[in-house]
Amino acid sequence: MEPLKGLLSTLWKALTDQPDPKAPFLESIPEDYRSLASAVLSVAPILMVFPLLFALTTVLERKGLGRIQNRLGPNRVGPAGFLQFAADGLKTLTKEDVVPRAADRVVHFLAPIALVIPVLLTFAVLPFGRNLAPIDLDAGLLFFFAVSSATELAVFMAGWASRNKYSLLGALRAVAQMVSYEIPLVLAALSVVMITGTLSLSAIAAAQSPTPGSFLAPWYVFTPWGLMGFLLFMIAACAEANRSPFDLPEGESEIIAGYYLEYSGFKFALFFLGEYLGLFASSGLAITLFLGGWNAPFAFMQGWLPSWVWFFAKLATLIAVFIWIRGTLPRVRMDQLMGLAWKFMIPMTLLTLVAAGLWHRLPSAPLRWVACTALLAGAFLVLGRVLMPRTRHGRRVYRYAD
Amino acid sequence: MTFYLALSVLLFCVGLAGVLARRHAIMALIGIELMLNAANINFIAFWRHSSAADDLSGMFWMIFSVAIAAAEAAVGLALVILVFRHRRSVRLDELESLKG
Amino acid sequence: MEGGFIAMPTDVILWILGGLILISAVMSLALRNLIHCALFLMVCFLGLAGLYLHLNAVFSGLVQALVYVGAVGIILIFAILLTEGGGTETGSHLGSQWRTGIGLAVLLAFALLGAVSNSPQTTQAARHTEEPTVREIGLKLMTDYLLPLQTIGLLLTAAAIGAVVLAMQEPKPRKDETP
Amino acid sequence: MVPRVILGGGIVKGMIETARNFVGSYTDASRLTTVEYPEQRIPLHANARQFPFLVFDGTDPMAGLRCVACQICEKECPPQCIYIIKDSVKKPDYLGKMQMQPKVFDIDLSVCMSCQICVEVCPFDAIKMDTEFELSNDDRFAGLLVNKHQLAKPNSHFARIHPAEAAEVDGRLAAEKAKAEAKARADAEAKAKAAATSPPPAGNPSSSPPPKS
Repeated sequence: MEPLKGLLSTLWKALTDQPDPKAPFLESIPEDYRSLASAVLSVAPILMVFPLLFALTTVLERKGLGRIQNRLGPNRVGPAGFLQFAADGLKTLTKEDVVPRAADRVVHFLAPIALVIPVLLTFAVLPFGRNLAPIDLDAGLLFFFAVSSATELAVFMAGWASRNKYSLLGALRAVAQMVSYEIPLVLAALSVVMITGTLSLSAIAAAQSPTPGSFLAPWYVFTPWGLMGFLLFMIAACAEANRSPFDLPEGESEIIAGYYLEYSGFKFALFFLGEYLGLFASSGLAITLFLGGWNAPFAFMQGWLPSWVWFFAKLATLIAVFIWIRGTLPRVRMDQLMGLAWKFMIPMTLLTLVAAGLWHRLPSAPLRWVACTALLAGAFLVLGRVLMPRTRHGRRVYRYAD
Repeated sequence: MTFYLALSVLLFCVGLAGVLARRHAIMALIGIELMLNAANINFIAFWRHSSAADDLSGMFWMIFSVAIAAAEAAVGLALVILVFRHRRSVRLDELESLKG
Repeated sequence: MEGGFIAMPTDVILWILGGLILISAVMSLALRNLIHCALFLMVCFLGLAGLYLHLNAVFSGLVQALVYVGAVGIILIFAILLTEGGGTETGSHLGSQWRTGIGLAVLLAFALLGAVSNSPQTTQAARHTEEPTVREIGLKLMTDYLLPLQTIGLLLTAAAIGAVVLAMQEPKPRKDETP
Repeated sequence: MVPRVILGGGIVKGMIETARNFVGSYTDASRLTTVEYPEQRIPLHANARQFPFLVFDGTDPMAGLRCVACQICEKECPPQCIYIIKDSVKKPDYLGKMQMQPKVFDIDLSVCMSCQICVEVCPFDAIKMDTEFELSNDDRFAGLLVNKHQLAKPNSHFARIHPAEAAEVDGRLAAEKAKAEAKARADAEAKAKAAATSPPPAGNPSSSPPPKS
């Protein structure tokens, strides 16, 4: 009875932003099991909340894409189609697991696991609420990037072990894309690190808390370098998660499904899960770095809702934006993808770093606003000009047909 | 401390054996990476057991060594690819001519 | 990080990590399939990262994971695929003098192990049981170690450019230049 | 709006367009281009065609079958999915003439390519194309071989799915029948007249003119 009471108290404390929410439950159980229980308390909510969010996202994404294309979207299973994810889950669970005869069985089996585990680990350092960071690591940001870099290896394992040329091509594309976009991703995040002077994600989120008396919260997205960094970070995160318009590792038209072509049943579901969880983790990191983490947008709203509600509201918004982008943009070509990463994203992120440095050094508010805005807008215009002629199409002329 | 040093020695010798025994150039590079990592274990172990209180030099040596290993891997693998392009082979014992 | 989540004795974790590192290192050099070798090398690097984390060198462990698994491993795999096609090597995968090589390595191992077991250094107790904060590391890196840091930066830039130049496709002779 | 010179201007334009679609699909039902299929159906085109069926007149499918087992369709069918065996028993057609009838008339659904050539070549308007498109079956051998009992459908069905064509065919057949009846009547009348004017008809051998030897 005592542990249950402690658990309820822990839950209540976690949901109402009180400090050290784990304490009541940990005090109610024997000393020897406390570290284990603490770990379970950190991991279990992540394992419950994010797969559920994934399930809901798949349904909402399909409904949203349908609406964008003037269709209704899924509407058969459950009320308004919202139980579609349960049907999909049951289907993937009960499907036959086919492994190609030529495949490298062990690596083929390990690849989906090697994808999902690092992605789940990245959630360990994200602060979901005021006192809700599973591990408050001093080098949290570094941990995030170190762990997420392991997913590239999993993608390669999947593509190579399938012994299918389309899988291998998809895997090589995916790895090249992820390596290329990891640089702007890290550089965009670095600008925030430069300003806050810490790698701890909790400290970064706390640094964006509104000061009493001010109106707007000091989110970094409200500064010129922060806005540019946020946009670049989101583009890079989109490419890291292999989402449209950067989903050419799985381009159906030329390589069928990319690296998970030879996966079926539950392993395919794991890949799908890993991809979406990666998207959530990147979005969560973007929220923490640029969108003020669990802080309310305006100072007077700060106490209105528990902090985690703000976090998940922002997360839902970002996911909606990703779905919106997916419904809008066509897939880019491989050369366009690489050109964007190396010719545009990396110079822009480096300039964002310079702008963040200027922002930090320049004393007066109007001066640094003007200087940073001028620098970034000018760079954007110039780089855009340099890139644009490639994408400018003239009137199409048909020489032989009428 | 003995544990780390022994681990480092064994790792170094595994890497050395790989460099000396394998025919493939990339495997030789893998062996060299292992030897570098054996050195890194030593850096960290000695840092942890060093007497100065705020001395972080072991850690810095390790970080610099990682950076150098990354540079070495990049250049070394580029060389391997270049050799493969010229000779269609990366067997170390088949690369015996000094002329390109 | 201290002692892991489960109250397991530190020694057991160390032995597990050490075994993992050594076995995967041996496997990464003994297997015939180059991709398997590279994957085992990644396991070895991850084991080393775990070891560093266990030794309270969190920053080093994360750098190890980021650089080795995220960067070196990927280049290695690309290089393997660009050269041998990632398949199993044909013919013997061992060089002609492999016995000599392995014998030398074993001899060296014995010599070094003997030296280690007789060393007076090893009796020192661990002093740095607290992990240094990233802030400390950064400050030191930017003050005392500024010159090495910049040298490393220069080296990395040179290596990156050099690798690109080396691996760049040679320009095909233009049509009007061919005789 | 956003000038094209700025990188990303086209993306913003596209995003606005899709947002308009998204909102519009909730507010304006006429934007929705699809229907909820099993419950709602879009009426088929008049010349839609899926799979042939055999037309019969009257109420008894087998008795009213127009097919005379001439096997033209069997010969003309490009993928050769029609299989006909003639029956030894004849039956009267719509004109009352005795005609052959098929003992077996099978069409292999899995082979048929909906080309409508059987319909074009049939001189008796006996085979027509159906618009039924839910043809899936859980038995891939027997279930896909359709026999004449399954193929036989009343003329009213034909009139319902292809009204214009059915009216034309019905009109033609009715005209033929009327012509045939008129001819029969005329023949009968002529015969009757001949019978009236000439000596009593056959049946009375004694009164017939003596055969020439």
